[in-house]
Amino acid sequence: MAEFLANYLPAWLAYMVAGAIHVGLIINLVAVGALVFIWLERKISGRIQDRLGPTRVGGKFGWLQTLADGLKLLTKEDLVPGGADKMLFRIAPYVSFCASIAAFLAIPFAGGDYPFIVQHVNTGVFFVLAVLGLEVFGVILAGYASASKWSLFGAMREAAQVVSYEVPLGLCAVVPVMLAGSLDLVVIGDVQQGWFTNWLIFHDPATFLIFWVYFTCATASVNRAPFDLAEAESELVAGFHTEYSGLRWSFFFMAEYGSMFSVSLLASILFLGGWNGPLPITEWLGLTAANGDIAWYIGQVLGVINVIGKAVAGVCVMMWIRWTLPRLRIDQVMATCLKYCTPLAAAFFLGAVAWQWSLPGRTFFGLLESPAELQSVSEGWSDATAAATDEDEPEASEDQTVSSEPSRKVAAAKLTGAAALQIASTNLQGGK
Amino acid sequence: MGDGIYWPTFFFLLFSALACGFALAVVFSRNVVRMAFYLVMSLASTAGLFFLAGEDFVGAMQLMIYVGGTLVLLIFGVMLTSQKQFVEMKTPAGQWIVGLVTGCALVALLWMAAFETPQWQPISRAEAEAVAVQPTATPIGVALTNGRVDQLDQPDETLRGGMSSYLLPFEIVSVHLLVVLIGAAYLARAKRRSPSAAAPG
Amino acid sequence: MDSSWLPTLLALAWLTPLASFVFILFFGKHAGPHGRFAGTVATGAIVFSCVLSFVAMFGAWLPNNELPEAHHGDHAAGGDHDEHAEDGEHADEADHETFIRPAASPFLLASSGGDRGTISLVADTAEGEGDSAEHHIAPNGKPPAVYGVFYNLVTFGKLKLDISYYIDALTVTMFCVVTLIASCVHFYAIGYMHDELHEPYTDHEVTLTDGTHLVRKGRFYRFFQYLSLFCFSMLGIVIAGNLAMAFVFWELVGICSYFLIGFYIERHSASTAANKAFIVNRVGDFGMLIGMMALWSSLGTFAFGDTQNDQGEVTEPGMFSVLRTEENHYALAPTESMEVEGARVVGEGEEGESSHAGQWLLLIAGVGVFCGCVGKSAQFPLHVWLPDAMEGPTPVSALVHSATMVAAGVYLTGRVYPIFTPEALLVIAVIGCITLFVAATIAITALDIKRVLAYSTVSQLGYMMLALGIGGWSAGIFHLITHACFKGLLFMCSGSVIHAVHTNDMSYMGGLRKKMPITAYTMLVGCLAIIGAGIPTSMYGLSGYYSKDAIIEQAWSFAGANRGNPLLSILLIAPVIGAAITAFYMFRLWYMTFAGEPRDHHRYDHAHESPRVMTMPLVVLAVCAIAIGWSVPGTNLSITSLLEQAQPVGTTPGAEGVLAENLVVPAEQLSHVKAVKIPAGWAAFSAAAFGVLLATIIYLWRMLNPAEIRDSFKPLYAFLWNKWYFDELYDLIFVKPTHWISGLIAKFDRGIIDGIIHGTAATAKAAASIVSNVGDRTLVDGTVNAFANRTWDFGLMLRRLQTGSLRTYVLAIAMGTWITYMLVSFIMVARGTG
Amino acid sequence: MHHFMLANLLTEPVGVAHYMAVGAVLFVCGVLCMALKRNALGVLMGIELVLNGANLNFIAFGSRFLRGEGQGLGLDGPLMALFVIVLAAAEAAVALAIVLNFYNNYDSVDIDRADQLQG
Repeated sequence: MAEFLANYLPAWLAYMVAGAIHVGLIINLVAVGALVFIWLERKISGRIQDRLGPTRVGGKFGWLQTLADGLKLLTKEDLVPGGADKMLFRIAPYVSFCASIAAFLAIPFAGGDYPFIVQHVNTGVFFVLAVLGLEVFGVILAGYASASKWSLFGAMREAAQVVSYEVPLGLCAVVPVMLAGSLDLVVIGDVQQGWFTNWLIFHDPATFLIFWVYFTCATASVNRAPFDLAEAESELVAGFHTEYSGLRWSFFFMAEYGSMFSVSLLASILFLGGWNGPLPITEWLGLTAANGDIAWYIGQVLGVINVIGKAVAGVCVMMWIRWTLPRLRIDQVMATCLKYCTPLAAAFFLGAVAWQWSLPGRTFFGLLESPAELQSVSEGWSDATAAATDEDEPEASEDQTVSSEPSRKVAAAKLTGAAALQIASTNLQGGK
Repeated sequence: MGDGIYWPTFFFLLFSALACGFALAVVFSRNVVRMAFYLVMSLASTAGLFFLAGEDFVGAMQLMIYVGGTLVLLIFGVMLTSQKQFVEMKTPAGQWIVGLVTGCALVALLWMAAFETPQWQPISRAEAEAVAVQPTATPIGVALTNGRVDQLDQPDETLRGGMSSYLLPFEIVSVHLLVVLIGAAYLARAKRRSPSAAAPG
Repeated sequence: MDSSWLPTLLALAWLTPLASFVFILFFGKHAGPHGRFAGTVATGAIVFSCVLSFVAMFGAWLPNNELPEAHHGDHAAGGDHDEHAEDGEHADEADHETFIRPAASPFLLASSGGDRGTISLVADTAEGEGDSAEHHIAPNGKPPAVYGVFYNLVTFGKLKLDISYYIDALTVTMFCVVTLIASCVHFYAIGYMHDELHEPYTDHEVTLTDGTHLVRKGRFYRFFQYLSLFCFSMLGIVIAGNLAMAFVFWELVGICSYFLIGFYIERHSASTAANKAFIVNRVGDFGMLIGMMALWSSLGTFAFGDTQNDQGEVTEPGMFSVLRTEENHYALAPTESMEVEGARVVGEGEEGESSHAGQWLLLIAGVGVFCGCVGKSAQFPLHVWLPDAMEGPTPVSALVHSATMVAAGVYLTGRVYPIFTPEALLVIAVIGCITLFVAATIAITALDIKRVLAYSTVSQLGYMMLALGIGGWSAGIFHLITHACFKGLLFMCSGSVIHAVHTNDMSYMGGLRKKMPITAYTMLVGCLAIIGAGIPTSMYGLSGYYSKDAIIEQAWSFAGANRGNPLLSILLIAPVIGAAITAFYMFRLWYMTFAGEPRDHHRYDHAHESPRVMTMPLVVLAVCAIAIGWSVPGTNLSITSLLEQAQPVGTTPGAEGVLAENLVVPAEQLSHVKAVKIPAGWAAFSAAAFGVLLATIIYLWRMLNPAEIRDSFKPLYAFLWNKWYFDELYDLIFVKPTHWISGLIAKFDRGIIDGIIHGTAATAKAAASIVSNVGDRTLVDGTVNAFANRTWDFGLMLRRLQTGSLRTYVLAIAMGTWITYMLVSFIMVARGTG
Repeated sequence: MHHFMLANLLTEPVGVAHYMAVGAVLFVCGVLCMALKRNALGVLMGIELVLNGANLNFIAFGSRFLRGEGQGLGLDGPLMALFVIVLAAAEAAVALAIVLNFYNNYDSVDIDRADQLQG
């Protein structure tokens, strides 16, 4: 976008305008998303508990209820406890909120050669996970700075929980990375083009199973019930945000819903095909770059709808779980992570590797041929295998060093195989 | 474009100012929790510098591991120093003066060394803009397991074999980590009093 | 089993005692209570060796080496002469013509000569007894022998030191005899040394300064350890294939005898006897070394046999082949190198004509080697150690004096026989003659039962040497073998007696025949054997009869051959008189011990027959002493035929002296003719009978009182009682002057040299005390202490730097880094490099 | 000093030297933390800062943006930085264990009380 704007504006201004537009969009997304999700949660919890939920404000569905709440929170007094560490107390909500929002910087909403993304980070998965991990920081600071034992307990629980759940979460996220041969979320999303059979969740049994492990860990890492130990209202009043009120309090909530949304987005990109629908409708309709910019744009927007829809579905599932399952004890939470999720994630990771090794180039539980993008990764795998077992040097792949050709992701995907191939053959020929 | 603001430099200044400022805040803060907070900020800014230098992977790694590690530090700080008398431990003023003088001297020395070396001067703007963005995770991953993609066109044949990979250091570091984890758990484990020491009855 | 097995079998028989020795060395002390099983191990080892030796003899040697069909060294053959007297000369000649050398065997060194197989001996048997110039006996070739190298120890240029073997009939026979006697001795020793199993053992013959007897631990196992080593060493000499190896084992035998004679090391007499034996042997060995040097420097080899390659060609000829070449009809002739070397040593033959330098060198070599044999076989003048060696336990005496140590000397003389010139042989004969007479006379007066036997041994060894010296090779070796049996028997009997009465002195014995009959009668057999009892001129007799008569016959033949030199007839007279004396003192011994009335009733009452483990060997050896000289009925297998087969190369025809021109050493065959045999046989018989009769008159019938005889020949008795004053003579000649010179030197040492040294020391001490007080204590110590104190103070100062505070250290590191950088850059700027 | 490189900032790229300057500040701040903080945790934070300063240098040397294509350390820079990060984590674990033990023994995290090794 900055490049586009630079045609009409001075460079510095173009960058600033582009940045402002992006940030505005993201904040809107998170803030509006939070509003929607709070409303949604109220409605869903109401339905689950056999009641209506909010109905008064904003018509029949009460869809303005959250907005009204927001206005109420804005007007509330900003209280700081007397014994608190005032600076940290004030900063803490922003830390959480910034971390939550920053994760959206690297999340693409539509793929292709010109993906819809704020900043294309080629280690996207990693970046998102790392930044999401920062959110806990604000929680802990809040818990400490509040000078309240409820808050401190909540913060401690949060810290222990999040640090532990980072491990299986990372392990789960590595599986799609391994299959796509890239840490780039755009690449990961694009390799799942075509029918829903190409979604990585359906790639093999291990990925199918590890998706559920991922979802569990994601739920835990964003402090959603049944893992909401940090704010367990029956034990700790309200946990880390006991002493907060007004806008600061609402920042925490926006961060939480933002995080929910981002992990769900991540799940949809990593496992559920991202912006690719269950059926290749955009191709059928010809909404590709080949048919002009307008068609391409419509296709991309369809993709955005797709990915957001999947993420919302994921959020809804989280809500469903929250209102269905009772809260775990803290030791049960830790046991779930350390005794079950981590070993399961490791085992499924190994399973996925073994499956890919034995059936390269196959998808949908090995029943179908992989799409072209996945195929190239598989070629890398099989080339490496061949180089390791066979001394015959296949055709030299020097031209495949990274170049500026448009399909960079393919090149990147192939890089693993090419480099491995060349180096392996070098080593095999006596380490010249 | 042209001779306008070169944005990477702008962000470099921003992030380095943040990193240095928070680092100084760490030095001058007396509260251990605040120190930890400033430290995280400083480290995060450093991660930003890493991103600017084109090393996305290391930057993300920095965020992830340091945040995790510092988080634990923070928890310890809170737990161990929650009693008031330990929160603030004053250092004598004389030591402060000596330390600051030494620190300034050292900084001056290091800056001098850095800026006086011709090889470390900046390249021209055109040259910098010509550098292509490359993925960083894959080469590092390959280098850790298989070989060096950045050395594929190494002209010296004899050197190519030696540039095979960082697999062995990687393994050593892995084992080292495991050992450290076990050792730390052993060191920090709760000491149970032996039953014989318990009061009779 | 073909003869390629011989080296293996004999090497095994040879090494088994070594294994036993090593085992006992390491584990003997703990083998059973007080090391009891050490005896079992050692005995088992030697019995195994014995079995192997007999297997080698009957399984490997005899089937591959045909014995001569008939021969002349045997009294059975002599009997044949009588029986076939009617057939006259024809039979005799036929007898000679059928003397066939052993058949060729591909494995034998001596297999190459084609003519040797059919050599017939043509002897002038009619009147040829005295006329040596007329005999036409063809020389014999190399005896069948196996030579080879087990292991090359080291090679210094031409000098090769090998562990090699030279196996002929003599070797195999000696193996059998040595191991057989040694087996008997081992069994016997198990019984005899039983006291040593008592823990602690009280040695009643050693009195400590506080009046008590020595109490020590039993050394049963150690005794058998030495015995095993002894057997190993002796067998090593026998199997040795070169002179150097023989010398090594020669010395090993010496050291073993030292250990065994000094077994009761706490007894003064035993330790001095051991020292004496060792030192006297060294004297002889010195001569032997000279002989070896002479041989090696001139011949360049020590090997007895020829080294062959795979094709059977001789690559390196041995000592014997070099000296007695086939072209020379196996006559002894010095080589050219020997002439050259001899000229260098003797200093003769510069002109080149009529040079006898080689002969002189050969004489030196022969006499030198014989010197070693003199020492080992206790010949005059080195015989003095042997009677003292009686201090060792009796089984040791039996072993040393019968089959091993003293036999080694005779064996070696016999082994290197081909290198002896007639002059050297004359030396041997004279030495032997003196020895046999001197020792026999001393034995008359001895009262110690073992000493009598010891002098008898010396005397008999003199007989052997005499026989070898006068050309009776098979007679001498034959006597060695028969003597081994009956002397072993006699010693063991005496040991049995001593075991019973706990004394060596015959004047405390008497009448023991009733108490210990087995000992008495086996000893009687031994006595009869040693005096050569037999029916004269017949083929019936005990073993000694054959061997001793053969010696006397040869002496007779020798005297006849050298009629021109009447002095040499002493070599005939002395053995005949010696035979009479032998008979006298042997029966004196027997009568004093076993016959008559007991002289000491206390000892007599306690006397008892020895246990079976001691008497069984006696019986076995008694059987041997009777029958060892017989040939196996129905075959021609006998010791003599074996020895005939091993007759050294070129020695059958006799020889004439070169340096002493009228010296003739007659062929041995010539002594078997009737003209020599009959008078010699009768002379020997009558001498022996006279001796026995005299002993019987004096000691059995008591017709003459020994004390009266003693008084009437008092000077002679004293002379004999003091052993011809040999020890005193040596004391006067060697010991006294040595002491006198040593005393002088000691005085010089104490008076002058010590004075100088003490003076120097005192001066140095005075100077040192000055240096010590002034220089050392004040200056040096002061400086050092000052340094130490400053270091200490500096350390205290530095101590303050170590605050133990982490933060200070960090600060110091930072400052240090900065200062270092500054210093370095300052220096670089100052140098103009920065 | 050839020319002061802050002169044309904002229009020209930065070089390795600038990164090293920042790294130097971080490093010295870490050293000062170690030297001046009596709280053991403060010392640990100082160590983290020191390591981070070093890491910054590694990254700078390895970066293609700062020294041009094929000029820097290449992959060695980020790899070293990674190893440093990992080892720093390990070091933090052990150091925290030590601090915990220290706290158990002294009821304090004041490292000035750990001076038994003084001379």
